[in-house]
Amino acid sequence: MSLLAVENLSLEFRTRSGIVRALENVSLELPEGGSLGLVGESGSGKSVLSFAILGIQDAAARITAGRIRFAGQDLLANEGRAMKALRGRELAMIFQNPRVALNPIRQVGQQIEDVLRRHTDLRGKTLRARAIECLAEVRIPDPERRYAAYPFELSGGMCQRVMIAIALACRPRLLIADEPTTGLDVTTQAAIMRLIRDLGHEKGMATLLITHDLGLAREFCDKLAVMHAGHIVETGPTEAVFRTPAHPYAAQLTRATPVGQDRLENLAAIPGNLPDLRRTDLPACRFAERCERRADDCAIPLPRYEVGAGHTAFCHHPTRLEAA
Amino acid sequence: QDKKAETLIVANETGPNMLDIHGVGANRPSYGVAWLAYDRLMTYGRKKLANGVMSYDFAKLEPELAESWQVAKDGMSVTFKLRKGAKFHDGTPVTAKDVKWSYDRALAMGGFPAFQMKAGSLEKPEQFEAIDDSTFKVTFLRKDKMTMPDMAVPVASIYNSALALKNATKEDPWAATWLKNNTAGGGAYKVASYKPGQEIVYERFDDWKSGPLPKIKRVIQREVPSAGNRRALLAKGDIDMTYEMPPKDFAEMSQEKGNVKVASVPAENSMIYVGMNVTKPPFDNAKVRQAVAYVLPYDKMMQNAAYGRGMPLFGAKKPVTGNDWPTATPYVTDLAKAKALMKEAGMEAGFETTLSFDLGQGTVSEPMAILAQEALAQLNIKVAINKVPGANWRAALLKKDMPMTINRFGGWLNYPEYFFLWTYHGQNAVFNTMSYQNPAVDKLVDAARFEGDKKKYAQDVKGFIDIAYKEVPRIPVVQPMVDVAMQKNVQGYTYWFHLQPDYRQISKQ
Amino acid sequence: MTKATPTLTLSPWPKRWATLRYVVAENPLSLAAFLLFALLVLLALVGPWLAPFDALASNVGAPLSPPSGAHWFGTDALGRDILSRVMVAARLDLGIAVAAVGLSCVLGGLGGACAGYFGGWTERIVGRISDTIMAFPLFVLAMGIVAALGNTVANIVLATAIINLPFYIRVARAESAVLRNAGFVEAARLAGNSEARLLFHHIIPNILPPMTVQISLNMGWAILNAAGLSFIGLGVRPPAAEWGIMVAEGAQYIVSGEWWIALFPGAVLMLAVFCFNLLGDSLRDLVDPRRRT
Amino acid sequence: MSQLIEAIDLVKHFPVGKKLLHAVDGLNFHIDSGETVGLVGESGCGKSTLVRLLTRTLDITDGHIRFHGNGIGLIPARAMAEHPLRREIQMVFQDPTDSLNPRYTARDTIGESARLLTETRDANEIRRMVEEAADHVGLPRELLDRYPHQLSGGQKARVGIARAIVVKPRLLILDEPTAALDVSVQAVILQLLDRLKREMGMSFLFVSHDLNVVRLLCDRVMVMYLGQIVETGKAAEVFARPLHPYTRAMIASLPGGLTGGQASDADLLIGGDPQSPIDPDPNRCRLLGRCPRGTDLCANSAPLLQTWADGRSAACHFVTP
Amino acid sequence: MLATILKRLLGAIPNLIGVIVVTFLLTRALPGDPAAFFAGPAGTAEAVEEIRVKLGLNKSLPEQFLLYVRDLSRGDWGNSLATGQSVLTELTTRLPASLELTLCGLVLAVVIAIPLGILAATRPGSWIDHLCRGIATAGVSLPTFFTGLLLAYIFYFLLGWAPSPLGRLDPYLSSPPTVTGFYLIDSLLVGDLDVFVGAAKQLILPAVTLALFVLAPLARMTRAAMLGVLSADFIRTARAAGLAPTTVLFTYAFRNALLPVMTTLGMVFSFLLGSNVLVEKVFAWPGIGSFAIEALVASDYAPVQGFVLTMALLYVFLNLAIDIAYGLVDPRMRIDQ
Ligand SMILES: Nc1ncnc2c1ncn2[C@@H]1O[C@H](COP(=O)(O)OP(=O)(O)OP(=O)(O)O)[C@@H](O)[C@H]1O
Ligand SMILES: Nc1ncnc2c1ncn2[C@@H]1O[C@H](COP(=O)(O)OP(=O)(O)OP(=O)(O)O)[C@@H](O)[C@H]1O
Ligand SMILES: [Mg+2]
Ligand SMILES: [Mg+2]
Repeated sequence: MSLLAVENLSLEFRTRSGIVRALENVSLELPEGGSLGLVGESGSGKSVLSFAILGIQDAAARITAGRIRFAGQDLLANEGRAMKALRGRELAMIFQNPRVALNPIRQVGQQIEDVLRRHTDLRGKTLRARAIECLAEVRIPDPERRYAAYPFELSGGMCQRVMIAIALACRPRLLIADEPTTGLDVTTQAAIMRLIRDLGHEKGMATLLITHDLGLAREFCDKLAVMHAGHIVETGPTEAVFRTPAHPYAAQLTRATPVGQDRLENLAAIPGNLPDLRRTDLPACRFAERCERRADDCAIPLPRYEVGAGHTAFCHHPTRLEAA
Repeated sequence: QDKKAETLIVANETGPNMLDIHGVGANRPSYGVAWLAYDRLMTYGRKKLANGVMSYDFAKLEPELAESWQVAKDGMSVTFKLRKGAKFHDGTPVTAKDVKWSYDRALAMGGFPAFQMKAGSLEKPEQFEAIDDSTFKVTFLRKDKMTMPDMAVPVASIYNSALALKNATKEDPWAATWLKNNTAGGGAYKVASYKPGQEIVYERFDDWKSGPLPKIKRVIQREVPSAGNRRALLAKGDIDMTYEMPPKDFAEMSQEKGNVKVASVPAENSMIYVGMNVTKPPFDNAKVRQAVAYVLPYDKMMQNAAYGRGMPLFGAKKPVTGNDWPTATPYVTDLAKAKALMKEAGMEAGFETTLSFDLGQGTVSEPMAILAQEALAQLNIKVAINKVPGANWRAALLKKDMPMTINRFGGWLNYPEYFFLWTYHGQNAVFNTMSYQNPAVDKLVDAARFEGDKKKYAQDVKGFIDIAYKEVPRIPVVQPMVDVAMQKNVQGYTYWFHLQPDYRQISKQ
Repeated sequence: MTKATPTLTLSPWPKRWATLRYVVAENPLSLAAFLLFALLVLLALVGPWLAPFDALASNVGAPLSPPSGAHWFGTDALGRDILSRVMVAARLDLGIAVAAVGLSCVLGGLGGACAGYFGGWTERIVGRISDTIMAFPLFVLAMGIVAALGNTVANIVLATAIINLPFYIRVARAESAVLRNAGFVEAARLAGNSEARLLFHHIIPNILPPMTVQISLNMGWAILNAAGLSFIGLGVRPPAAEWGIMVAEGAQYIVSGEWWIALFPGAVLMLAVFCFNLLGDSLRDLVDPRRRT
Repeated sequence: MSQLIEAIDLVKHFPVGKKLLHAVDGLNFHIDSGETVGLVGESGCGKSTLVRLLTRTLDITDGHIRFHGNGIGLIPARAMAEHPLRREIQMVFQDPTDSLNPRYTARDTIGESARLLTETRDANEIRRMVEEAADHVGLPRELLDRYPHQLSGGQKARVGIARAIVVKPRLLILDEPTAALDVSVQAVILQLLDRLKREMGMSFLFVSHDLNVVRLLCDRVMVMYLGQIVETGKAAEVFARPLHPYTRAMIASLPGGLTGGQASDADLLIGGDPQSPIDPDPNRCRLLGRCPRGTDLCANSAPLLQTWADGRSAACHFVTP
Repeated sequence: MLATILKRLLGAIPNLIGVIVVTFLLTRALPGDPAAFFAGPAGTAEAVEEIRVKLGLNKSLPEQFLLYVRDLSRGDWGNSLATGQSVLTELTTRLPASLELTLCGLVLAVVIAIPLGILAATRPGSWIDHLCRGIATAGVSLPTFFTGLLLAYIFYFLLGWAPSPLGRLDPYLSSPPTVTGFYLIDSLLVGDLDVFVGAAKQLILPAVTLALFVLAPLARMTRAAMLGVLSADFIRTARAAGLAPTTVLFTYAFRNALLPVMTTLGMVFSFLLGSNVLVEKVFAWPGIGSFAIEALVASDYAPVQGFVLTMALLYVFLNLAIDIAYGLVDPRMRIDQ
């Protein structure tokens, strides 16, 4: 059984200028201890999805359909009470741009303690000891001293480690990492990613990695989900998706990434922009208007296309068809 | 309850700025301090006016610190016998030495006190002589009818010289600094606490011998600048007494059937007037001045500025007699006459000028100014209105460069020649705001000052009033009222020429 | 990815109309403010012609008459029609506010922009000036200036402008210090812009939006300031109609029951200030991209 | 190829309190005409500072910059705007949104550069130049009258490039031109740059975090670490056989490596944070502490940049060609 | 720490000098003539001239300025013409009254505005938000003197709820012995509850008047700061970590929002000090504000100069206090860094 299962989730934002259909019919599955990469260009709904899983979406957001199950529990039931109980303890999240994602005027140790105090019975000295332990766990040198540091006194990489320490303080079963390394140096990035991976392995923790760096996803995730304009257009084992992308968007995305290319000319660009999600006349396939394989039937609900074992795409005209 | 009956709470726009009336820059409310905390040798008698209000009686001098006095046969000196057992607040007996010291001080401090003394021909220390502890003699310089009355005004207060000298220094032989914030008197009230700009609290001096012991034991006099608030306080019964309100408020309060009553007396020797500076053309032309006098909307000013609180000083039907003062001018609002006069003066085309007034007097002067402005426009005179902040008014007057002013002036000593000396005389004192100079007037005024003969005196007075009203450098408009509003249960209010309240006669029921 | 827009983009008008519509729709108070503003401007333009009576003419026959069919707002102590005076005063009041705010905006904006952009001694001097003004109790400074120079309209404007100066300097300095490091300034420098050109073509146009907010807030303040000066007798000269002076004059009649003398000018004054404040708020929403969704 | 621009012992220090921050610390390099040089390095190592020195918007502390043999290092930054050489060095900025004046239309932006940097004052001529540049960068002419917020990220990037090339500079510096762009448009811009490079014969200095992009676009790379160049060489060679430990660590850190597939040797990775750039010890290797090979030698003498016959150079005690 | 405070204070000296020079020039430009004032109602032109010489007013401006500065440096702030009192004593006896009133107004405003602002920020766009904004803006839209008169009229005259606007204390009560000069504190020190209650009652109306005036900037700033902080990334982190909503709102959001609010607080305080001159006049409050107005209108140099200097000093200390407080809240701003 999977640890996290998102089933046909739809979410919209009510704004003055119209309803933004940010997620539509999104389904995901993540097994215990597994790692899933969620990729897609900016604005495709990756963050919104992860916020919805944690129940920290904007006040303007409404979940209009679907379910989120975590370890068998329905997170959305009882106005998300289940989710509130699990958040921070079983489910944890780290964000992009660690410097601003930490409270700038609170010592990092205290920020960890806040979480521990909320979710555990630890108090006083033991609480502090545990907080320092958390810092040590994420390989922060000299954790006793760093306990009293403020975020601005730490480098970006260090801040990200503190974030991870906060997220992992209560040994969650699922870690959602929303672009955890954007803005960090390649060397730091590698160190952080290895840390996440190693801790994940050690603690049997599942990871949902959100990124638009396909290289990163490819290296760290067993499974991949490609998002476009609030839809998941393709999911499957990482290598399968990379080698044989079926959805034209997934295919173009892999080709747009310089990783592994040896000539600039081979790089592909994806024409056009994400459609305006406020539109009421969005075609069933939201990629249709940018797609070179577009046909009339793209306007009708999408078929689920099984590319291979656990590899699915949602498209009327998957690339694979022709190759076959 | 008793405490309330024996406590009087007064709210005023401003309070005393120092406790020493001789001090440089002492303001009007500080005259009140002198009046209560100090005694004088003599005081004026009291009389009931026709409207039932008590007033001082200018014609009668009564003993205060002096038990009795004797004017010498030749009329050139007076000898006072001091009251036995009279004490200052600190218990020291009052002696003639104190009196001499006080009078010397009034002269020595210069400025206003010295000037006031001089008005009564009290000019030299040699005039004052302490014969023994209880006998004091004043030698006269000349026969001046103002000499005796002048010794009953606040400036002639008697100081505790021993106490004052204890606090004097070499640089400050008259203890001016110390006396600013402390009293050394023996008056009916002691100053219990004094916070400049906030309040002054008086307590009765139970050992006071110079008159009947006052009923009120404690007086709290607070500063409440907002007239509206003071009216509200009075209406709500939170204060017992207030004065210096806009005439409109007094007019209304005197009509109201509440717990408030108003005592009003026309201010003696006092008028509100429009002055024109005769050194500023075209006001150097009497025709123009007369034209202005004929165009002012007197009735409107009376109604809408003074709210009827005062005696009109215009539209006299009868000629000036010289026996009463202030007296009305013959002018009335007559546009045709005014226009004709302007034409005669060759000023048909009109001119531009500025009309200034003291902001502190704004409640009356401002509507007057606006009405005057409107009326003068009929003669093509364009008037700009200039409000001068209260404290600058004196300086502005002193410069004598304002072409047109609205002002009020009152003299303490109730004689017309005293008034004219200040306001029309060629010595060009500050209050001669018109810079008016006329040798004929000067001669008549000087003659009237020392004139013994009643008839001749009246002739002199009529003479200078007639000239002044014909040449009309200042246009009298109204003789203002002195109004005081108080709770109905407050009794015994007396009008004094210095306009300050005298709590000694007041009681609460 | 990075959504690093500078905090103060002013989009050009076509787009701004849309945002304006949005802000107004989102906030009913803003709509009221915009309407009120239009009304005030109209009043300032044509008030003297619309007024039913001569605002300066006394009518001693009907002093202190309460609101009636003839005199909607009643009359004052000299029988002048308060409605007319209130209407006529709009021009003077708005005039004072506009002139004062305009003056301080231009001077403060320029000074602040130079300070923020050039830094160094320019910044020190401008900063000192602004700090020194701020160290004064502002209202008292205004009083002092008017008392010293005389209570003419020009001096009231000058005094109000001076006490407003630090606010503009502050805004302009902060904004241009941010803009100094903005990419487009560096880019413009590479495009051959001299320092002066950079300042006038690239920095100043972009600090205008936050200044607009300040302007709107200060307009209200300027009116209040003039009213305060009137209260202590340093306002415009009589018989000119000005809201503050009418309130100050009317204040003495409140207790005696002639409430209308102070109330109506007071209400209009309050509405005007209210309007400017709300407008400032709305403009802030309009200008601050964070509030745009 | 002739040297277009040359930096000699270039130094830039920023005062930080009483101390000095060595942002650029003695750089020697050159860029030839028509050459594309990539500059990579960690965040804060001084790349942008170097760029600002080269574009002469920042006064240098010490050293020389020669452009075509003319010393331009001493021209004060404030006076550079009027200098005839201004147009020869142009730049494309990292964030296309931030680098466009929100109140200028695309035409204004491009035209301003054309008008101020060329003698041309003729409006028609400028119009022609602007449109030509727009054509060059593939910006549809109908977009020229739009404001930045009405343009997409890719379009804004094109405006930024058009502004730089409208005056036909000889050196174009690009400071992470695609870092703020989405993957979907990044490729187009890269290809556009590649095309411009060939068509216009300009020299490029290409600053980037993304080694993959540098590898694809550049002839030569320079690797910076804490204000100093630690390695240079032909792009292909450097990526194939990095010499300096830092370069090696960087390449090893790349997710998916350079060629795809799994990451390379984990032993090469370095951890920790760089030293402070404030008053660094001149006799100490700046990588010490993070370098897997650090020895006493590194603590006592800073390695110099050595150059070898094949045009490669590196600054490490333990590197031999 | 001490050294930095000292440095900050030294840094304020040029501003103080600026203030002194400007005030000096301004007061000399005032139209009044102290010599004429001293000469009294009967002063002749000669007498005035004599006094002018005595007061040193015939000297050139620079000379007068040097004399003034010399006196200042000796701690002699001159004498008030109008009250004849030493300016320094006047100011020191009156300052507590003003400060007590201003602080009460400020506390009142803070107590109302900050919750209001937080409330509005947690529900942006809701009717509560609009209401808060409406109330706060209405408060700042009335001239303070008018608000004061209106409040006095309604609550004292019509309703009789408030005590009489007669200054700091009911006339029948006597003021507590001066320790701090704050009646509220002094009365408690001697344990006189009657006086405490009396003083508190007198404070209500003027304090409300002041508070109303600064409600808007405070509420507005709180709201904006809270909105800004609530949308910050670290709040999302806190929420994702499952922290209690109250912890998020207060420990995380509010403490961060406090920083801009504190700056506003400083500005508002100095603003209040300046604008309570009118309120003091309305409520017969014996503070330095009403003193300054009288003096200014009277062209009374010394008190005006003394008042402005006091305010400038207060302003300097206020800013220092805010900087220190800022450092306490925000580690990035620690004053010794
Ligand atoms: N509060 C909101 N109100 C309205 N629309 C929103 C809101 N938050 C997000 N959206 C919209 O939802 C869509 C998805 O946004 P999301 O932040 O999830 O994208 P993303 O894939 O995480 O992009 P990025 O890579 O830039 O982080 C976008 O179109 C965005 O405009
Ligand atoms: N104006 C300045 N004053 C002080 N220090 C500065 C200044 N500009 C840059 N620095 C410092 O100089 C060093 C180099 O900065 P620079 O911006 O050149 O780095 P970079 O390599 O471009 O980094 P990134 O990859 O993050 O853009 C940094 O430590 C930076 O903090
Ligand atoms: Mg995102
Ligand atoms: Mg950089």
